[in-house]
Amino acid sequence: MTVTTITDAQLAPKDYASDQEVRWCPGCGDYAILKAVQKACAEMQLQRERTVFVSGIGCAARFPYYMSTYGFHTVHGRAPAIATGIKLANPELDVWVMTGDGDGLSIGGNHMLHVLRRNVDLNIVLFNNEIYGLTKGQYSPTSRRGTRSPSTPFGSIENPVSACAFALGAGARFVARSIDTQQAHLVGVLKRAHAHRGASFVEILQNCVVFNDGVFDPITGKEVAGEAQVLVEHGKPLVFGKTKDKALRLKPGTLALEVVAATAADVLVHDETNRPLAQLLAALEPPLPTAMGVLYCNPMESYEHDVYAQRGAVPAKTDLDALLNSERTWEVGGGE
Amino acid sequence: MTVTTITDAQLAPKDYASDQEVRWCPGCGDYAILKAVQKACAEMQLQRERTVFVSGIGCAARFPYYMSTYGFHTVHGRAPAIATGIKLANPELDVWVMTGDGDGLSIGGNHMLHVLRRNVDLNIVLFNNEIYGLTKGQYSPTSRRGTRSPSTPFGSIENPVSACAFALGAGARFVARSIDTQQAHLVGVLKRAHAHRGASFVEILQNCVVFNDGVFDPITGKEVAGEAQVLVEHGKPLVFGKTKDKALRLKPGTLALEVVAATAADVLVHDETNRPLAQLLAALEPPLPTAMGVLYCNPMESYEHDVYAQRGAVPAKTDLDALLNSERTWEVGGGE
Amino acid sequence: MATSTISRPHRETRDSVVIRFAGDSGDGMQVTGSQFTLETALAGSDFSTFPDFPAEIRAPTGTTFGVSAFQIHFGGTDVMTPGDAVDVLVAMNPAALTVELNDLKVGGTVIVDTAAFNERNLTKAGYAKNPLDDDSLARYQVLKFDITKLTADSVKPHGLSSREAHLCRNMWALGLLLWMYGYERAATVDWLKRKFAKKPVIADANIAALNAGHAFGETAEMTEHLVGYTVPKAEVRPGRYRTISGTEGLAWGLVAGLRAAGIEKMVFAGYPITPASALLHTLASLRAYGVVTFQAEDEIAAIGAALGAAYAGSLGVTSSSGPGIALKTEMLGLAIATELPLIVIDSQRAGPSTGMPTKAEQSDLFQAVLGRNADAPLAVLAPTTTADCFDIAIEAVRIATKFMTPVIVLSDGYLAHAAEPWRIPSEADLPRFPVSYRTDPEGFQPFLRDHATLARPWVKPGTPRLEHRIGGLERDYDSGHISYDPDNHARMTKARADKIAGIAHDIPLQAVALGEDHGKLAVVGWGSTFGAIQRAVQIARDEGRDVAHIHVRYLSPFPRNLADVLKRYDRVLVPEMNNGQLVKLIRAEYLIDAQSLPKVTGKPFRVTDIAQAIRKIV
Amino acid sequence: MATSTISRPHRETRDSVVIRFAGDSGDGMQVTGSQFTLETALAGSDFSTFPDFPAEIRAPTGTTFGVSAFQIHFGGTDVMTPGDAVDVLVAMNPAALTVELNDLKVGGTVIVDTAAFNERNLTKAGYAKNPLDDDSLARYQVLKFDITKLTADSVKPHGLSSREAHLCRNMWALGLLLWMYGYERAATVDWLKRKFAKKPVIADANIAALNAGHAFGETAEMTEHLVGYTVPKAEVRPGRYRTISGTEGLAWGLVAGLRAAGIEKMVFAGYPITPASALLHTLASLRAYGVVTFQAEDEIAAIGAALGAAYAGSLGVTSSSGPGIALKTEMLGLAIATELPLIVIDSQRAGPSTGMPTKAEQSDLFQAVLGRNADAPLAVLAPTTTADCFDIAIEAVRIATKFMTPVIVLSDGYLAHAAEPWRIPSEADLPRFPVSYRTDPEGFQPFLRDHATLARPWVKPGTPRLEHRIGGLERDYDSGHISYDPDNHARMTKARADKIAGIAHDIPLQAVALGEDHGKLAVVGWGSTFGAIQRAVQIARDEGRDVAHIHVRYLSPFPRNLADVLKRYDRVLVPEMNNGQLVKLIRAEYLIDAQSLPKVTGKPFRVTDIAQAIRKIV
Ligand SMILES: Cc1ncc(C[n+]2csc(CCOP(=O)(O)OP(=O)(O)O)c2C)c(N)n1
Ligand SMILES: Cc1ncc(C[n+]2csc(CCOP(=O)(O)OP(=O)(O)O)c2C)c(N)n1
Ligand code: SF4
Ligand code: SF4
Ligand SMILES: [Mg+2]
Ligand SMILES: [Mg+2]
Repeated sequence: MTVTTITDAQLAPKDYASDQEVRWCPGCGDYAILKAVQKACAEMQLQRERTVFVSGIGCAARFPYYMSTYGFHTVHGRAPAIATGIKLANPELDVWVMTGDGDGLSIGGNHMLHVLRRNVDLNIVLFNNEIYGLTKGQYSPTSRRGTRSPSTPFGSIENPVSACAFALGAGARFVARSIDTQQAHLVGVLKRAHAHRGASFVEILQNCVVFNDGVFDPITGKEVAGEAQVLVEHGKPLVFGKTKDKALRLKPGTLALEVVAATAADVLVHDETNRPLAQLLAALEPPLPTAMGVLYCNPMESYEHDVYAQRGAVPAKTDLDALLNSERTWEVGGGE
Repeated sequence: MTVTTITDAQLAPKDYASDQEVRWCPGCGDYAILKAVQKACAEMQLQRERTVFVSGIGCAARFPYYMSTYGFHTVHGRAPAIATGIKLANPELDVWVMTGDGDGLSIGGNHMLHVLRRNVDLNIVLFNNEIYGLTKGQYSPTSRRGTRSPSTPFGSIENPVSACAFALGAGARFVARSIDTQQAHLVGVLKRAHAHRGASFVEILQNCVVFNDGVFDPITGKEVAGEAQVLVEHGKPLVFGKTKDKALRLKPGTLALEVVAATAADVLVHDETNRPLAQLLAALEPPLPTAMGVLYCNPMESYEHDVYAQRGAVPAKTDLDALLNSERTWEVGGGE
Repeated sequence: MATSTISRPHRETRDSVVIRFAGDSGDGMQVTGSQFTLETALAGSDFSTFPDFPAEIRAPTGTTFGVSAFQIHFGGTDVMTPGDAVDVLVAMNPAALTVELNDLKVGGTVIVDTAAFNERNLTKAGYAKNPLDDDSLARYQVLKFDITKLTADSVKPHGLSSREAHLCRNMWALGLLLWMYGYERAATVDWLKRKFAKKPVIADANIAALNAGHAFGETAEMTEHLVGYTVPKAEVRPGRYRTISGTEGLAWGLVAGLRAAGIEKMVFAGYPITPASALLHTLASLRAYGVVTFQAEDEIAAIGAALGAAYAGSLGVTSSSGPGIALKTEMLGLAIATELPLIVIDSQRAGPSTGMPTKAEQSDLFQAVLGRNADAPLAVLAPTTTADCFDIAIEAVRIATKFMTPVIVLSDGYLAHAAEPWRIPSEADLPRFPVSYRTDPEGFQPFLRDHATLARPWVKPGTPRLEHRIGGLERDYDSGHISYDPDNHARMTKARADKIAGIAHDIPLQAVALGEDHGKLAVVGWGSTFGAIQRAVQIARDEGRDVAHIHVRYLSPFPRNLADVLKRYDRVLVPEMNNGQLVKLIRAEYLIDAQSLPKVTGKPFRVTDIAQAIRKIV
Repeated sequence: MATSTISRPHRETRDSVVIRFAGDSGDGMQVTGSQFTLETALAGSDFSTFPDFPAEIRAPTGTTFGVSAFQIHFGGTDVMTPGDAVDVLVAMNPAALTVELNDLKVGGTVIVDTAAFNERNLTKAGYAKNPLDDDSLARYQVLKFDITKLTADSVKPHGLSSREAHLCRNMWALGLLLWMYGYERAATVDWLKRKFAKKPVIADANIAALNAGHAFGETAEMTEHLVGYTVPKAEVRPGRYRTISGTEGLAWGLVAGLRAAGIEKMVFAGYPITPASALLHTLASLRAYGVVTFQAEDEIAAIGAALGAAYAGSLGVTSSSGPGIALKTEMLGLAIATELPLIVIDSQRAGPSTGMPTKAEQSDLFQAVLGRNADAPLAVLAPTTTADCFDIAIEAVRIATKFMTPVIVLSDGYLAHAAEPWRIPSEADLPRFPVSYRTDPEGFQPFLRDHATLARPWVKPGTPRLEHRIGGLERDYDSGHISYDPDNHARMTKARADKIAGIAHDIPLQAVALGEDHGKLAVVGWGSTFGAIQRAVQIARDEGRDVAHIHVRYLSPFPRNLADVLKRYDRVLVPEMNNGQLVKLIRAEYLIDAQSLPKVTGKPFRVTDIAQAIRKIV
């Protein structure tokens, strides 16, 4: 087993890597995500012994094995429940949930709903490659209609769920989106997620080179990215385009976003505390630009904080005898 | 077993009642819902033999036993999955899912998400009494913060999920809300839900007289109802108030609803095909009026319709031998 | 008051008596029963009680499915179950009479409130004509009193509404029954004062009714049927006693185990389900004792949270009933694979599927011992009485933490609600088995096994330099890393099996609960059937039959001497509240031709069921 | 071409041979193996194949965990398994050599592509120095060819890129091996033409490589090791044959069963999981045969949808592997309670928990037979070979619909991927067992049982005047309404048990697969171990040992004569790919001191494992 020696020196990204050989397919987007997480950990100087990566099952869920922190590779879809238990046992721990679109939104959708609703202080990172990678390429709940896969040889006919829209509907208080290949942006988003108390939900568009290669190219491709993405920042106007010449505004008197010149008067300024706006941004899809960054961030006390706050009220009792003798008791003397 | 005799005569509400004694607590809101459903059935003259009520477990889920149609009382939280199977087997059947806030949103949240996303043609009726009735009163995922219950003697500290917001986030294409005691309104909503092809999601605020009595009084109480509810109707202005003197409008330049005089110029007109508007309406809570009626209705082909449309492409094969002899075969003559 | 009871020389003596209080859900039969129980206890009698709530939440008044009953068996000796047949039935309305009459002994006493036998109630109960007017009750001693009126009169001075007055009927009945068995009322008077502290008038009225009922027995010119009895004190070990239900036993036992293990916190994660919810409710108010309760979104999340808590170094506990336990199956596999301590409490109920949720059964034994994918052994224990629930819970914590394994505790719907007197232990006398978390990085790997127990180390995340990864994929025996090596899998499979088998060396040898350690017949039981079997074997032995009682508390692994013990008898009979499960496990283990005595009615065994079966054999 | 092979008198004869093609995931070993298999079959030899994919989706090239292999055992007689030990190993790179060498017989032949044994590949494979240069392979016949160059030369005329040329190496190797065993190439040539119809150049290049490999064997001046062999034809029943995998067997069998039962539609609901997904994939393209496939959000939804479909009158089928089957436990209880026909196919894999997903095990037997809450009996079947998967699937449909019960079919990761020749039945010869849905309202109640089978009627919603309600709450035996009656529950529990037990009268008596119907030792197996046991027993019998092979296809209920059959042998040995499960069920049922021969390595039994165990006993 790795025995990582702690030095007073700063920890570098590589110090967050375990001694295990990484076993993703060559070229898989997961490598970039691993790199970004390790970079973010280093930039935040997370203590390895206080950090726990919890995952379900899937390619994405192999993640914990590659970190030099504590890690728990659990069962398919249930990581949020297990992570909740970890936080209830020890709120001091820094707990991350690494999941996939199948793990987190198919079999694990219910736990995702409730962990977000309860606002447990977890950093939830969903690797969305719009496919079931580990089981060799079946379509997932985020796959586009028409996706041909071993289980849909004639093309899927299901309407995909939008990870961010679902999270907002579930009551999430931090919802962000980024891309495996955009390291700087991704690292920034991960740090924001970590800084947020309560459940942070981060969707990462991740390329599965083997079973769904290039599915995000229309959004992430170097040449199109500028036009196809709007990078949202709190307090900044929603401008985009290679030359930042375009912007979004609220179509007057409606609830729809439309594209205008960046110079327009009523360009919408991003307010990450505005849930309806976040919902509009989450729903943006081509031909409109896809929204990247922190769509929504509106903190409140976390679930486990309130659990312990409520407990705090009660003084800890040390006397078991008092408990056992509570209510009516009676003495029996020696038998007659 | 009931053998209901079919007459050419019109079916009356009572013809949709089974011979089983109804076993809800005296005064339970479920009685009113049963009455409304039977009334709606009669007004639509549903064929009993073609109608199936499917439920999970809970007080609400006892519903099928009281109908003279086909009924399947299944296991806790899974009714949407079972109903999906029924529709896949026989799309001709008229299938209703009767569920509770625990059955449908706690243990059953994942199936609810996916049945809505897939848009299976079901009429889903969620009895929301904000409590677990059948198990004697524990708080549920829709219970308000602070709810004292056997499992939260010091008050719940969880953020409730909004049934309609969740459904919209899941991609539902028909979302409505009504109240057990407002018969006329409820019957109307149920008929709209039935008319909608694809998954229709109806939340009914239902009073549990034993474990959560009066929790909706601030919204449903006779004297306050007028001010506390806005009854939305497609194409009609969003007016409310005892004397219909108030209305909702979009706070200029924002994404928030605000109350103005019904006479105001820019009173918002309800457009049930507008998802962002539906999300705003679903999120309305006191002091603003609670939205009742069809919040969102935007039909598209149902899941099972597409399944069969896609199958239609393939001509049915009758020859099993052709299948078994497909691909490479070889003949073995008599042994040498 | 005490004097009054002694002043009646002609009281007959009864070794033990069975009373059932039955009435409408609104008639307060449960409190009546509990108060009678308390007075019984204070008088030094032994007792065993069982409540019978209606299946419906709140049925319409007067209906048969709205009947609520409370049965108490009390006396000086032989009180081991709530009793097979009822000596005295208190029926507050016609519905109660129809529903409960079957269980009344021929010649038994039935006390009715004549006022309640009116037209409306009779029809609701399905009586064509009033059974009090014809000879349909001829086989019983019927005591007809207008309890409604007698109560009303007694509370008149306090100026209650007739509705309020009506609610005092149960106290009048209680007073009468307390008189019949020569018990005190003091504790009940206290209780009423405390309960209605804010409404002294109501308190006084109830006390008045209580006293009136008692005085009625004392003074009313006697029908020959209204006789007073005395019940001898029980010979019990001196000490401080209280009433304990199985649910309380488990809750307090878990807390005691938590402290015995020196673990800071218990995370109890559950999802409501009958009859398991009661445990969640009880623990929810024990926060001050290090308990964190979590109502999860479903049973899978519940066991997941409990397992996460165990991973984090807390005591992880989850609880449910059959259908919910079934949902936990996959996660149990992960607990077995990752070898984390986890306690799963199953309050068994009648199935399959939803079955009869309010009825008890012992039919999850197969599921507990064998019901998982792959070779997935774990420990299974079953409490024998409500008091034993306390000890079993402690033992479950000990085994789970010492052997780093999930432990399933098989309780049931009967134990959950039954109650008995319990000699309160003092914490000082309880076992201690402090856990030691691994902190030393030297030579650490997460699956390094203790030579004696084969347990792996328990590490709290947060411990520096012990960072490691575990999961459900097979792990290398020596390094703990993921391994697909064929021989390693065989080795690990064997290690998991040997670890559980090894527990047999850490638990008591199987003892004989009653009778010789050899002979013609051994009646072998497990779980809540203890009292019924014990009593039946006692009766058979008194009849001179060569029979012994063996009760198995450890179902996986079995005590290491169980084979030897069983082989010393010619025949083995296994009564179970299922279709024959322990009997199969015994046959498979030991090739002993054990015979099954199944009972699958959703009701506990009656002593006579078992006694009859014994008589057929020896 | 045929001539060339016959023209060599000096070819030695081999009864049967085991070849393993091994290389990088990208080297096309699977197609190479399948094509060799096809030519083998066309030449009239018997065969048994097993692919061994890497656990990783796509490992880096040249790594040991990226090695993909395909094993074929072919010959005239005794081909019942893919073979214990390898006669000829084709290793396309160093990684393949290290990984696979262990299984090569001492003195066996290894054919390597010398060009692939370069610095980079050697280090990736963990070789300090090139094993071709030292004597580390001394115990084997090593044939070193620069296959890369020989292939390149052969395809040069077609002007391929060197990368494209490299991809033809497998065809060159195939050509050589086909020559070695005197097989044709025609079918492969056809296949290549069809496969690359759109890229004729590639097709021609591959054909050229194939021929070059063949010609190399034919003409190359011989090293004494490169010898040609002939393998006799197998004595098989005349008829039309094809290759069948267990997955195909199950898929086609389900379709055949659907038609035999005259049911209009099959709703197959699954959730992907290794190794069960293949069945979902295969059925997904059989829509034209009345199959509707549904990929659910999880395993619970999958069985829920299948059960809903069964309720609606279709054939409901779901499939998964251990962990997913565990999740279906609760819903199975509902299927049992509501007595609906449902088929659950479990492709068992190594556990507990995630375990070793790509490795086979037979360890879900306990879960299938006993792993549910409450008394919840159902039928359990297990196919013995890939061909038997077809018959078992049909039998599962028959039992499920005739007895209105869920049926669990226990396949495993080995059967799923293995392949054998199969004599194609014609639909006319298949059984017929049309179901009849209830339509007559006269005297209908949903739990009215057929006197013979105890099955309840199957009603399609949509049928006028049969509207009714069913569910998981206990139902009255006579009316079908909800019932909490104690005696009714006992009666229903017994009825459910009797119904399943009764199936024993509707299935074939247990036969002896090989040997006398009595004697010293019976080797009793179930499921995919058939071939290995059969062959081992055959060997032992050839050695004059008194041993027989009994293979149990019906695991719940057991065939009604199983006890009698087993009791006719002095000893019973039960080899299982688990830690001892069938052996326990047999002991519990029949009190026979059966002994366990467990194998829990995630790999199928080798014939010698079993033969050795037999020799130890007789
Ligand atoms: C209970 C259970 N069901 C199914 C599986 C099989 N399985 C493993 S991973 C997976 C889905 C993986 O998809 P995703 O979560 O998107 O992760 P990815 O591999 O794409 O990163 C499935 C179905 C399992 N391991 N356990
Ligand atoms: C698997 C399983 N878990 C738990 C239960 C217990 N249970 C029955 S109904 C119910 C919740 C009921 O609440 P809701 O769905 O809101 O229905 P209501 O009774 O309030 O109408 C629970 C937890 C069960 N029957 N099955
Ligand atoms: S299958 Fe796809 S997601 Fe999985 S490791 Fe390979 S490339 Fe990545
Ligand atoms: S418990 Fe509540 S919800 Fe259930 S029947 Fe009674 S009143 Fe209705
Ligand atoms: Mg994915
Ligand atoms: Mg509710």
